[in-house]
Amino acid sequence: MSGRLSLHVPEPSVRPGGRPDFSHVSVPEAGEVPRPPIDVNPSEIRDFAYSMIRVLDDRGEAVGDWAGPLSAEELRKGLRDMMLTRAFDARMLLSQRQGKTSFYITSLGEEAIACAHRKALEPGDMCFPTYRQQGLLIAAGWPLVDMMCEIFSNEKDRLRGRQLPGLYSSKEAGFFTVSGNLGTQYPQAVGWAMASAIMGDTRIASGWIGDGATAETDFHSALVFASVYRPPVILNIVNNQWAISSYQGIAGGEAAKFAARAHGYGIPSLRVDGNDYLAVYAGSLWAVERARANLGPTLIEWVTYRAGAHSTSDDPSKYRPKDEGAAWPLGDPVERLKTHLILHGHWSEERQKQMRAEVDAEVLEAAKEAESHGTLHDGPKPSPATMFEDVYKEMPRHLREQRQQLGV
Amino acid sequence: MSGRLSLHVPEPSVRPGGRPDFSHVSVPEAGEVPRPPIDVNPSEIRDFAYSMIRVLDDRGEAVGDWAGPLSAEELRKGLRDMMLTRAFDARMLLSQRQGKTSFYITSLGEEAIACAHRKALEPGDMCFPTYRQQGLLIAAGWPLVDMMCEIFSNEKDRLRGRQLPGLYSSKEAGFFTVSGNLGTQYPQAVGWAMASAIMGDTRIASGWIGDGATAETDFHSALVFASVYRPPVILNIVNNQWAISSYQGIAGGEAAKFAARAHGYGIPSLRVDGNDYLAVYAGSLWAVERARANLGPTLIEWVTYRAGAHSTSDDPSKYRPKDEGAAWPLGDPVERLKTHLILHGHWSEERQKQMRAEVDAEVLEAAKEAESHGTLHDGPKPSPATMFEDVYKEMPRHLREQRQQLGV
Amino acid sequence: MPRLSMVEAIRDAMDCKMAEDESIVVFGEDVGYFGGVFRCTEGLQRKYGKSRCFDAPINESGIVGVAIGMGAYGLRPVAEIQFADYVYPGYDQIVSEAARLRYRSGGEFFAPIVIRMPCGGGIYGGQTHSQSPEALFTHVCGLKTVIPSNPYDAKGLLIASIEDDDPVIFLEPKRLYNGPFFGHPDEPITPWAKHPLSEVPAGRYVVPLGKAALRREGKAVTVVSYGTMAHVAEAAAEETGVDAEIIDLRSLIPLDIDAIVGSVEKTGRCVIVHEATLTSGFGAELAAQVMERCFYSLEAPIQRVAGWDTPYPHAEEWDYFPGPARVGRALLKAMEA
Amino acid sequence: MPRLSMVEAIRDAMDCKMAEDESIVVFGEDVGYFGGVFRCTEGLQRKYGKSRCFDAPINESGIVGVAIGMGAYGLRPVAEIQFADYVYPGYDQIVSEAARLRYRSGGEFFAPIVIRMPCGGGIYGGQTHSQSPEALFTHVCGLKTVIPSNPYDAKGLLIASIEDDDPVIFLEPKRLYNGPFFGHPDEPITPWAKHPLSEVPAGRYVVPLGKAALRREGKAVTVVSYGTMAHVAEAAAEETGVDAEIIDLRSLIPLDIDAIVGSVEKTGRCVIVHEATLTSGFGAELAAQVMERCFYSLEAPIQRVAGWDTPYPHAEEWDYFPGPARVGRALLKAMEA
Ligand SMILES: Cc1ncc(C[n+]2csc(CCOP(=O)(O)OP(=O)(O)O)c2C)c(N)n1
Ligand SMILES: Cc1ncc(C[n+]2csc(CCOP(=O)(O)OP(=O)(O)O)c2C)c(N)n1
Ligand SMILES: [Mg+2]
Ligand SMILES: [Mg+2]
Repeated sequence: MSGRLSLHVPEPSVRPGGRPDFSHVSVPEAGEVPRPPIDVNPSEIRDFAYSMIRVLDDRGEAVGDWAGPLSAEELRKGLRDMMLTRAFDARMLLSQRQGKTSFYITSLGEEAIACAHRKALEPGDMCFPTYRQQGLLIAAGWPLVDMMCEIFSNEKDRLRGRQLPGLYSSKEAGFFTVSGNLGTQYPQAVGWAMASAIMGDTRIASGWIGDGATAETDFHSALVFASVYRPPVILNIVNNQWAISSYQGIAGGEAAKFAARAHGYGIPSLRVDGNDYLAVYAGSLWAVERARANLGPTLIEWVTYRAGAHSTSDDPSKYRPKDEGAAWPLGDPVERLKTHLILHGHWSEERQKQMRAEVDAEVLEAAKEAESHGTLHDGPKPSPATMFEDVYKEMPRHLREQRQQLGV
Repeated sequence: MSGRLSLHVPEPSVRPGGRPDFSHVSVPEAGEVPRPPIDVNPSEIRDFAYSMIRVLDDRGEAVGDWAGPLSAEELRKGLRDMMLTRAFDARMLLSQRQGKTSFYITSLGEEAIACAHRKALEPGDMCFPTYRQQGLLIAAGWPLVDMMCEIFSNEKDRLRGRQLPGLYSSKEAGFFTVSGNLGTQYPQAVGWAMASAIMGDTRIASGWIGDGATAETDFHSALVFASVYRPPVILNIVNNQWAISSYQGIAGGEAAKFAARAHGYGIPSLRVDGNDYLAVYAGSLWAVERARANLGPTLIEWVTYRAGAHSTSDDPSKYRPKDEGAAWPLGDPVERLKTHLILHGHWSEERQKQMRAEVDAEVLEAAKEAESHGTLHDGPKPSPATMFEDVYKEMPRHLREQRQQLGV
Repeated sequence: MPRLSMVEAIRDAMDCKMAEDESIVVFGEDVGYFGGVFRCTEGLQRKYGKSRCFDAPINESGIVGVAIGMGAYGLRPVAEIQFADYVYPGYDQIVSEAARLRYRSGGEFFAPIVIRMPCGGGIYGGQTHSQSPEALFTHVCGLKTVIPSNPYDAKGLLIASIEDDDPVIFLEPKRLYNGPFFGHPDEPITPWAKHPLSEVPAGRYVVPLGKAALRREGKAVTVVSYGTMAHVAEAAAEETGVDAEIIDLRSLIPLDIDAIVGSVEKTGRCVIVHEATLTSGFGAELAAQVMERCFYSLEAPIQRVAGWDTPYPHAEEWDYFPGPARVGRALLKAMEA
Repeated sequence: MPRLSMVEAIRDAMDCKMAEDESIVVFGEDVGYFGGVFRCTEGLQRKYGKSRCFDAPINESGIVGVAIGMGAYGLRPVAEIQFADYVYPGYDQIVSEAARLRYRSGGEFFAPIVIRMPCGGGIYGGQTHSQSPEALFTHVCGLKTVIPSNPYDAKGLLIASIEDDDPVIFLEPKRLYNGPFFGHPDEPITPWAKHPLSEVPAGRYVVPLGKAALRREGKAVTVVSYGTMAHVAEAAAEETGVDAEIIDLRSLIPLDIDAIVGSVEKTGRCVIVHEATLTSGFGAELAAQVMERCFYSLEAPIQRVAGWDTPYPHAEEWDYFPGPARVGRALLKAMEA
């Protein structure tokens, strides 16, 4: 008989007051991981889950098999998408502070993932995003004003003030209605992709989940169904190191890489530098091609860092060092792409400054227009009568009675 | 753009009318897989999930690292446990056909798993079984009469006729109350083990699930919590190739081995010949030692074949060839252990016949006694008044009122 | 007209819709090759192929989750949960997602799905093969909840449910699958063929959601019931001789409140019967609405007859089941006051 | 006597029990180092160590599942679900397991667990941070369901729940965490310190489950309510001048039916108020029971005031919330008849 048992409770390497420490995050050289053919046997790339696909090296050079065919023009567009997303977030954060809405969630530091992924998709494909994938909409060119009207819950909000700020829906943009419940959309993405396969269509689905939410049971459901029916779906895990106050170790990230979850389901998986626009695009495209070629699902762990607070209701200085973000070894996605472009003479600090001003102005103008349609506590709002609509396709009698009772 | 998509729906290699075919089940030589130290790094034994731990070779010889230290005496006891379980099942199946109970589930062909596993546990440990682990109780020497009274829902049924036949509960025997809901007990086993660790106890838990039920979301919950807190728990998967009419491919077993599910959680896993009493004991013991030494969870896939119907409500000839069981490459656990004992001169066909008669008589006698306390439609039964008990610790007023209304 | 059992009628509904609309897919545990543990999907895979009728992994939450995704794509999935007792793992997907999709997306996305599941006791299924969880769905706005009591309604309601653009919980009283049941377990089972409501027209027809059926006219007391209990109520009326008017709701949400109010205003008395546990059962909602709307017509307290507030036991099945004797006592009590 | 907010009172209950009983463990999403998104577990990990207060993976079904296992082992886990809106993934473990363990094992195993969760709206939380799912638990036999409305009760009820050997669903109206709320969102928030029920004794005391509290004596009409609505009902009575007797149930199961019946027999009128959606809400059960038990005392139809049968909207929060104006109208209507 051995000694007594004890409970292991994982703990991040450092807490407020301590020195940021990412020594546990091993960062392989860019270009190290080969690019296999899309019909590779998943069992042959199991080691990918323990490495990391990176294209941009420390100098900003694009190296290795995954260095893709994007033109300077396309990369500048990518840079702009990320900057616009960042500016949008900054403005909406401010609007929340000003009381124009109740709540906001930024994607600071994670812009490359949504923006570059979106670029790899085609019109007609469908994303099942979490609340932190606004970059998908922005990179798709969806009107900022429309997004802001949702955030302000104003009279032009297509969701009629019903949803929390940032839980957009745009069928047209291939952006499935965001749920406030974590994980639920993951099996839905699989089901949507199954439907596409059943109908002999060519469209594919892309599901999204955070590191923390991989612990949810829906994560398993999605992988089981994806494993069995091999539908054309990409299962994205955004590992930004933190849930709210709990770090990825509380979701199992200390014991294994999230990318390795796929192995038990025979699903090929990639682990990718999520702060590297080129790597994100290349990894996404590989998965998109697989899906489109009827080769089935791919799981991708995007390694990144949530540089901001979880949401406007959160104060991260309570549970992690304030300067942890600066120590994050994969750097900032905007800076890295900028450096790459400058290195190749396709960009300059000057033009960067200019673009910054441009996107700020674009956001400001959009905000003005959106605000003219009302903000949460000010100006025009959706009519309370609409509250009873869309519960069912046709309003049943009991809801008509309740609407009458409300007197609207 | 590639061609059109299509849905992959896995299909067993053969259906009724076809020739049984297990060519997809690769059976490594006995003794091939080494026995690692219990504190092995899980990443070093990932290949175990793709092989199979086997001790008894084709001749019945015990070979390799996992060949254990069981004495002839212990092995004869093991043989008897399995034979008693089989005789018990046969009798209860008959009782169901005779209308003495509503329903029964046998464990035909899978007796080695529960019987040998039980032997590796200590008093105080707790199993969280499915409905097909009666061998755990029988190998623990739990009275057959008590089990039968539950099956007959008679006046001596400690569960007061409330549960389906075979859904036993015995705290004393370390056998957690069986749920009719698949998978639910798997995270409970993890929680029980966490409690043992929290209290600095030495007891361990053993959770059970079928191949089909690994698809349930509770499977993931159990693995996530086991991965994070490293409690002393063994997570058993009994892969008997079939759920009800759906084969293991519908649970994801075509795409990957169930044992590999553990890898994504950093949990070490074994894949073991479940029809080999010695291998089951050795694999169980390894996991027990790990757990007891505070090294955390182990997942074990037991490879076996459900030789009987799913339950008395099922007719397997509707969905698989009648003679599939005979073609199962891992043979029959009773036969294999018998052959081993005979090979070493510890047993004979004669004594086997004698033991067979002995266990039949033991079962028959128990059945007679149990039947004297009533069967489902005949003789003494639990009082309907007990129906209102145990909903809560103390009967609340509304249940007292309802009991009065029933007039009992 | 062909005579069908309830199983056959349910199968016929799916068959008939699958033939005319390729967006209908049917799946669930054991529903493919095998045809379902109650045989409701027998032959559909052979007829429509493996991509339109297939086995699902044992994961109810996944079954509902992928059905929602398929529905959002534009299909009309009909998913089977093997027993209503096993729907709870899928409850989150039903409540938080299927029921909310249309609302939260301002109508952009919705889930035109049907979730079929056998419910109710009477087959010695014990606590995990006997439950009647309808009230857990009627409390959730955005869902429709349907329970047929006979082959004719089963087919017509299932077709209506499949054609409906909202998510429908379709509860099938398993004790009625192969014959009507009047609550006397000792009587021999009569097949549906002898019952007039087993006459099921070929081809498509609908029984609209939200329309109750009058099963028996009467002047003395109104019995509101559904599923198996509609038959048990009939037996109770016959056996007590109480001149009861029996309403079979068929769909709980939407609710045919007019039919109920009309009858109670006539009879002045009301007994509500269901198999589910009493407390917070759908009978509570019915009682509350009858009280609110018929207060001045009521001559006696509304009686509720329901399953006891215990799990459904195995051996004590018939002590648990609210059979004709208990319903009969309630009828008499309603008449006394 | 110390004055505590509801958050502090809840924390104090756990603190006080953890200090005296080492079998009590507290866990949930963000409850460990951080102390919970509403701060209810702040400081407990520091005080009792990481094995007794810790963060859980984001998996509500796992949280409940492991709590059941711990309970079966002999611990008394107090698990937090971050918002009641997120309890559904854990619903199967609650309904099929926690609630059934004792019954199905003939009393051998049981789950002495408390599942705490913030419920209700009023903080612009939208449809996934505002729900009141109590009726989904009151329908499930084997569970107890508790909802405090003030710091004193919160502590005493939570201690009683922790000491209880049955599984308890403990709903905490989040709008009351940091101050009472009378349904007037435009009025400045008053802290609990000004409210008499913020006087919370130090150390252990219990408020027994199954005992309602009389919040206001009155002769004209009985208001049955709980949680936030107990305060709103008080406001409505003050504002309309109706001489209402206000009952705060505190625990729904077990239910203090005597308190309700006693009052309704006195007043002859009854208004039931809750924030949850109307249809099949717990108000239906209350209405049914009042009707059954007080039929001959009732002078007017029972009124139910509840959340509309829609998801809880974000911007239209105050059109949705059953505030004092709506409750007041119901009081007047009950008096009219
Ligand atoms: C089912 C459910 N449980 C809990 C929550 C509360 N919650 C919202 S966000 C969050 C953390 C999610 O972390 P992660 O998945 O890593 O995503 P991230 O916020 O980092 O993008 C939690 C616990 C929820 N929304 N849904
Ligand atoms: C939650 C739940 N869903 C469905 C069922 C119905 N059911 C009972 S046994 C079974 C098959 C289980 O197969 P497996 O897990 O392989 O175990 P085995 O019967 O082979 O031992 C099914 C689908 C159930 N009991 N619980
Ligand atoms: Mg995260
Ligand atoms: Mg199996």
